[in-house]
Amino acid sequence: MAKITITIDGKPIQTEEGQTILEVCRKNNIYIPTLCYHPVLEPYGACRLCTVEVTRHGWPSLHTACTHPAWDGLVVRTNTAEVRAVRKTLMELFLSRTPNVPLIQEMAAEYGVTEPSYPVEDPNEKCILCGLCVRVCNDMVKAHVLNFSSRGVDRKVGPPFMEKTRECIGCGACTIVCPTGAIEIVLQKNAIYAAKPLGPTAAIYVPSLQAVPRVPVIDTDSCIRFRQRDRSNGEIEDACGACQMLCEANAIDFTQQDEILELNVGAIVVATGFQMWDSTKLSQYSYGKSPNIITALEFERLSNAAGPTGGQILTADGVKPERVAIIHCVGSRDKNPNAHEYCSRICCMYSLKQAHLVRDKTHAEVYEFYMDMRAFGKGYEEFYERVQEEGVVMVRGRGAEVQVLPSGKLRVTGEDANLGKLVAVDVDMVVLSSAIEPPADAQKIAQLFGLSRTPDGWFAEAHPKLKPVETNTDGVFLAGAAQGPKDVPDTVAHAGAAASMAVALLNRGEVTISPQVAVVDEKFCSACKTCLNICPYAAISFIVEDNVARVNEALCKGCGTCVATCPAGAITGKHFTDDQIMAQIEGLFRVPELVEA
Amino acid sequence: MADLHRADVLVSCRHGRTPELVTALRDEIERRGLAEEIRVVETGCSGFCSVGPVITVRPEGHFYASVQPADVPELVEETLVKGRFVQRLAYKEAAGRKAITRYEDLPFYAKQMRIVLRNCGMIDPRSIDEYIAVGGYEALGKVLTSMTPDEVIAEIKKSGLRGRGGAGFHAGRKWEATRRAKGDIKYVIANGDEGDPGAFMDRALMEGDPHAIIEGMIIASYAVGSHQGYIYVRDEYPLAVENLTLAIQAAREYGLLGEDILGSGHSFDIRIVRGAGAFVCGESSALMQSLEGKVGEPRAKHVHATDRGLFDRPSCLNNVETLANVPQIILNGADWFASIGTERSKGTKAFCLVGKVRNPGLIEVPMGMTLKQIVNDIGGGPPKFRKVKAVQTGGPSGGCIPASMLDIPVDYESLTEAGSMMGSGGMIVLDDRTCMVDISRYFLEFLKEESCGKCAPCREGIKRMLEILVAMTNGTAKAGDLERLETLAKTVQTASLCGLGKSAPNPVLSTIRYFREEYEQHIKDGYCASGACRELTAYVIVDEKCKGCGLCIKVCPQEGISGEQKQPHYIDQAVCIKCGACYDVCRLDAIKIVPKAAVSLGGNGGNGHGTPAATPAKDKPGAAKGKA
Amino acid sequence: MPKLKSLDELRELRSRLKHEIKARTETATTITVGMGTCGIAAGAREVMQAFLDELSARQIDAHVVTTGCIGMCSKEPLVDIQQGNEPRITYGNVSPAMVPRIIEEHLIGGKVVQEWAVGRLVKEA
Amino acid sequence: MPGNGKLKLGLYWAASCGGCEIAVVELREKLLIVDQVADIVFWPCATDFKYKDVEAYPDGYMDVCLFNGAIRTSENEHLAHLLRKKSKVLVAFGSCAYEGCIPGLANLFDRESIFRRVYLESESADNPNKVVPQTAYHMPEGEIEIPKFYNTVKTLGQVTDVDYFLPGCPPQDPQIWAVIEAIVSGNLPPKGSVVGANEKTVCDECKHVREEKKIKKFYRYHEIIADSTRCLFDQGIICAGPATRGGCGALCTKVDIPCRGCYGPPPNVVDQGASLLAAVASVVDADTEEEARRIVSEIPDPIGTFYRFSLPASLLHRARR
Amino acid sequence: MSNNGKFEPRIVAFLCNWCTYTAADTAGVSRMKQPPNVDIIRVMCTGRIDPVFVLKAFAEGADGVIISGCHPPGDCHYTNGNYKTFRRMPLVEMLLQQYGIEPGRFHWGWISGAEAPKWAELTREFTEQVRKLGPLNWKKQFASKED
Repeated sequence: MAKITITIDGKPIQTEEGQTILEVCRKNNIYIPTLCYHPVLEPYGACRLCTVEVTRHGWPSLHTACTHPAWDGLVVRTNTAEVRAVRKTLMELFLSRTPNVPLIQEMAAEYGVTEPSYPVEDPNEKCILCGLCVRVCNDMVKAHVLNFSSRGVDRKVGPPFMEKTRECIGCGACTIVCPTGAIEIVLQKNAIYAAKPLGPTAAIYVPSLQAVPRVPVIDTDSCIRFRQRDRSNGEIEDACGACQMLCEANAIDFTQQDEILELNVGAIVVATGFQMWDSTKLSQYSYGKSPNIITALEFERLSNAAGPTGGQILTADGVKPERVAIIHCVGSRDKNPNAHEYCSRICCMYSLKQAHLVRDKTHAEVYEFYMDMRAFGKGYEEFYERVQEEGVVMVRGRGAEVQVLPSGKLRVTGEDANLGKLVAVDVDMVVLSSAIEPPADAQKIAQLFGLSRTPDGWFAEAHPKLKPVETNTDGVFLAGAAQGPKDVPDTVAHAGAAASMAVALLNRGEVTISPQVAVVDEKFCSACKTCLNICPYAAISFIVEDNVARVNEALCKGCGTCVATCPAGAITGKHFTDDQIMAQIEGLFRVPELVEA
Repeated sequence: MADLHRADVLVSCRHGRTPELVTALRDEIERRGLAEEIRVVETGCSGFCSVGPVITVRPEGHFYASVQPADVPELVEETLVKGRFVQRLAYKEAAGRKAITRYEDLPFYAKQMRIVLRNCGMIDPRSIDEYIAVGGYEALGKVLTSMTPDEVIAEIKKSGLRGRGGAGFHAGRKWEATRRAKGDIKYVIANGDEGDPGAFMDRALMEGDPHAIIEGMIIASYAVGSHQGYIYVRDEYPLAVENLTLAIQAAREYGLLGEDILGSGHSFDIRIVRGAGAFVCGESSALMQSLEGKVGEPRAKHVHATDRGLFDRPSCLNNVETLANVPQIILNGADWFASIGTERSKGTKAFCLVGKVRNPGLIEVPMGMTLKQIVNDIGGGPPKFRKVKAVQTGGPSGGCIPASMLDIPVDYESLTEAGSMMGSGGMIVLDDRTCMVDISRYFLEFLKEESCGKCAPCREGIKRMLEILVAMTNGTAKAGDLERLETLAKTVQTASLCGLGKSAPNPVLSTIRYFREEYEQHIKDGYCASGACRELTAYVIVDEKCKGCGLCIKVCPQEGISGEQKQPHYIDQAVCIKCGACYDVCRLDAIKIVPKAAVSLGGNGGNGHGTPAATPAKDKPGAAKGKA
Repeated sequence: MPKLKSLDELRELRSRLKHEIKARTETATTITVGMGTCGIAAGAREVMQAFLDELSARQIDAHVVTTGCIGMCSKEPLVDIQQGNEPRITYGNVSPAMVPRIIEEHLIGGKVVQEWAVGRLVKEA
Repeated sequence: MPGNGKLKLGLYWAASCGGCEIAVVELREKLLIVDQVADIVFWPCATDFKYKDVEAYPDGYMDVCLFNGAIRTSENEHLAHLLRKKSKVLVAFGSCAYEGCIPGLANLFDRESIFRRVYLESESADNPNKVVPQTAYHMPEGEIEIPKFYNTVKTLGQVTDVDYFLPGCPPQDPQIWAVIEAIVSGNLPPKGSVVGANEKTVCDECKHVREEKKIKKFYRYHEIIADSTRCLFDQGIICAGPATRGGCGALCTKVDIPCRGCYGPPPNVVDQGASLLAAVASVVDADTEEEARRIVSEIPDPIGTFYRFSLPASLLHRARR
Repeated sequence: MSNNGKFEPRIVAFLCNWCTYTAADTAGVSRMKQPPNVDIIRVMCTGRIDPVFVLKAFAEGADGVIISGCHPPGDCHYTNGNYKTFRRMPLVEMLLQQYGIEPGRFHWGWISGAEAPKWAELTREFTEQVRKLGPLNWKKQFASKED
């Protein structure tokens, strides 16, 4: 690209050819007001706000920066009196058209225009006909739903004949680009945001600040390119692509596919973690009946600085709660078949933390319903003391019920063991410290790695005390909450152990295999091949030259199934031989008669 | 036509009754058995609108005006049979009362120089033979056989031909740019949109001499290297479309269009595309959008159409009148063309001289002629008792030139300097009965409808300017409105994207520039001197002057005037609809236009003592009582 | 109408076509036939027709114009011939038979047929 | 007659079909050689020796005694003991003596139900007085005694100790000849072992090609036309070959008939029926218990199928009484 | 083998080392109430249990036999050892029935390492069941010389 020099506001700027004046200004953060410009959309030149004075060969004239190319030798002045006068009048026109749009009021104020200077036809008109929505819908999303209709002053934006159309895929792109908020998305079933209220706000997002690697991912369910490709079964191939356009490192590749990697590994660390128990399973907490009854995980998302509310703790209607109740052991330490009998171990401490957060961020009254405060870790008890001093009301009794009152308030009733009587409090928000349980697909994982599970559903460690990270299958280790509820310090320790065990296994060089392996007595094997597909580890293979079957000792795990199967009795195990077992049976019945009582 | 006709009767006017007249003539000739000798030819419009339908008999040259079907028997008998001139149907010069019998002597045409309109009214536009007979396609033949494209371009550049659409861009330079632009597919486009209200010269040209445009386009296509041409005709011109279509078919049959024209190896074809009634599509980039089937919205200006125009390919767009000049330039040479007109505006320009002028019509005058000459010598000056107040040129994008400046020559530079512009050629003569504020309101009303609505200054700005002007015309304007109007107009002019927006304020700005006091009068005094703004106006009778002749009673549509013979009459304000008929007819200057506020309802409004500001005296040559 | 292949074919066509609209084009010679009622009665129409046929046969461009009665009823039908700014010669008692000779000698030859000429009108300067 | 240096050979026919006697005759001209090397000193079926002759012989008189047939009655048992005493080498000749063979299938029933079926319920029985055989009966002429009909058929090995077992129903003549040669030459394998048969199973000699055994459905022999190139077991026909000692030259599978297991279990197998059952069941292609149960339930008469020749020698010897 | 007159059945149980043997171990460690009638023989996998062991057990004098291992379809430490079991045992059931041994004397099933109580329950239940059936005493049939 050829280099050009263009002087803007007296400053000569070296840049590549092929850009517009506005692009050059934006790159060198020279402020030019715009309304109908968006970096990913074709410049349209409708609002004329970006008018600047352009001098070429000595002839100054006004042009719109968004459309006018930056040619070599141009002299541009972005803030002359004439330019300001034009913008002032334009803002008067816009303000008279859309008097109550905050953005327009703000921009108008910049030029000293505070009141509409012409008679206002429709005070709540919001659309300034900038055409951003039309262009994003047609050029980017390629849904071709929105366009201009009628001409001149009757010009308006809308779907064909201003009627609902099924073509609209509810992607919300128009609501995002609309500068004045004239388009709202009415949440219907096909609107992607209906499904994920607390979900990511855009189709491409960084999963979390701690994600490894910390790079954005594309949610193909809500990304327009994939939705359009599927919806039109391939006809519309390259809709949108805005992210690709703006990525300077052009690191975005839409052709990447999910790959199934098949790895031959020496050791496996199962760290499949936990999932939240479904709080709707105990109806008395009426989870799901009010947006203000949330689980602790949802509270964590709420108080997360990168979360939808930027870390502010707000009720569903966006105000700070005055009273918050936190209920411990929801679904834990409960014999109800829908709940778990075990203690989820980590809830007490995070509940205290959340109580502290509520107090700290909203100064609301906090009522914590608990049975026992299990502050077992280092510094935990001291934290518990501090939280109490901060004025969190501790009600020693499990929260029995949460009712949603007609007013929207939530009434939490429970028994206060210290006072010995029932208590109830009306709060604005209830946080349920719900139980944690093995993930839904735990059974599939167990089968995959030959893991067995303890009665409470967590994966069974080889030995609760002596081998907490190993499993019955050599080379498969357990790390973290997959083996049982753990908080962060315990998990880190447990995972460290698992990792070191795995590495140790890998570095051992040779591995001692178990002595219990089967062996074929080739004198008796008559190649009947009955045993061939019996072995789960395909340790027996047929040697064509010798016309006999042979066991590969490295693969054989010594289960003995082939020994029982061989009709000729040609396969014997080195242990648990037939003779040994026959002898045991005979031995059982050789015991002399029990001595008469 | 095997046999030879002795005489041709040219009916050269698109008047409503023309078809009826033509059939009557043909029947009569048939009946008189003269069909072999006499031929009736329907030609294009010859431009003399005020006395239409007109008939010229060739070779004698007899010129008859306002011929009605009923006159046909007498005409055939006297002229066609006996060869005598029918005095009754002669054109009478208003002033001199002397009948002018021969076409050549008509003053209307005397001062004109008809190059583009040369054939209009002379040949049958539907017959390619007649066009060829009068020298048609000779220029094309000369170009294809003896000139290289560059020579053609050089000739056009030397001729100084500039765009007749209004902007006046040098045609030669545009052809050269298109020729040099990269791309093997190029287009030649003829702009026949002519959206200006009051402009019809392109229509007359397309209806009257379609082949001239076609020949011009073929020459242009040879020059720029294009094989495909479009004529964009305004939807409201069905006859133009019809004649152009017939002309194109005939040209194709004669091998003058299509493959290997005249064996020269150059091929070019033309398609006609009808507009959809949008004035904005007269602007080149919006026109190309419309040609591409899209909504007529102008595109960014810095992209030159000669590089990336129609379908993003080099396109050379010229007004139909510009193209019609090309054959003549080629035939008569660039020097001949350059000798006509002024130092920087060469050749002639067709104008639609309309409004308050005796002989409105379609004229073609050399550049440089003064407005006064056009209005008085050709137009016959303002009607009786009227005085020219201003001349509006360029239609809605043009401006008004006050009577005091009528001596300026008509060319691109001087008109633009005067705050107006050449425009497509509309020339509206305004008299003292026209209110400048109302004229601006009229044009802005039109532009508000015609704005494509894409860019804010034009869409919103024009609407707001109109609101202010309407307020002025109905007396609700406030102080400072004029200044607000000016700043608003300035912004619309500078910030708008296309020609429509940029030129929309011209009518307002030029009227303010020359008639500021009229605006102030409207705002401060709520008084419209010309009486056009009805909400501000009241008509009262000046008792002393009124002789009670009763003329005004006869003309008043509302019967709102009463009074005895010879006694001062009286206007009932409640009933008066302010039409001004009485004012126009009163010889004695006894009726005065006064601000409505000054007249209390009921009563004669204090016998007409209006507020100051002398009512415009009518230009009356004495009080001689003329017979009706 | 077959396609025109070259400029010459166009020019050839033009010359043919020019003839057909000759009424509207300038020509030097004008033949005026007196068509008053008496003229018509005396056979002026046939004479004019003869003139028209003769002119088209010989491809001569000349205007044939009718006029009212000039007054010399005895000499009807009267035919005036005006060539350029030559004096206007009037022939009397013209009959269709005489037409070829008049055209031959007067129009083409440029010599007035004295025996039939009845008047000469010199145009004032 | 003894003392001419020739071997003294005795044959006895206990509870069997007599096929083994004929098998000896199958030696054809080789009988002459036998005659040269040995003298028949006891062969009730072919010669007229009487019990009292044998009782008269001194103990160990006979060099070899080929005892075929299972122990069904007290007489059989008596002879078994007698011949044991009288012969140096007692050979359980043929499947009946070695493992009970077809007569052994009677162990599914006991004496009482057998007599009832044979003498009373049998369709052709005409026994109005419901007379069943009695071991003793008074006749005017005196006391008649017939041998006692045991409830359970025993193998020879189960009543006395047997020196060698020669399996087969009947043993094939080359195998018989091989034994006789061995006896003549004296190099006999250690006492108690099985002679005249291979160490490997029938599959070793069978020509059918064996691939992968994955059986979706069991077929009885007559239900499908087996592919004569592929192993019958692979095609779902139960063949006892893999669990039966080879040596017969896979006579049956040569003509596409599945092996019935007459040569008895291979050396390492204690209970031939159980071993065959284990193999057959293990290769059933079923991933759920229901599917497995559905497939195996198509096998009628498990004991008849798996213990056709070896019920008395099986661990449980007989069905429960 | 009867003490104080009541018939005490002798039951042999073949247990897979990973699941039911662990359950039995846990039951023991947890001091769960179990009858002494069941003698356990440990094998690495139920796939190792050859039908001949069942016959051997009965032949030697067992009144009842139990076989128990990991739950199919996926608990088996060796992936599908238990598959072979549920293929063989239906056939063994048919065989035992033909031998005249009541089905009540032979139980095969699945008990995972986590189901110690279930094992204890099985031993109590099965012992009573076999007690009701009375002694099998297979060898008795061959005791008398005569028959």
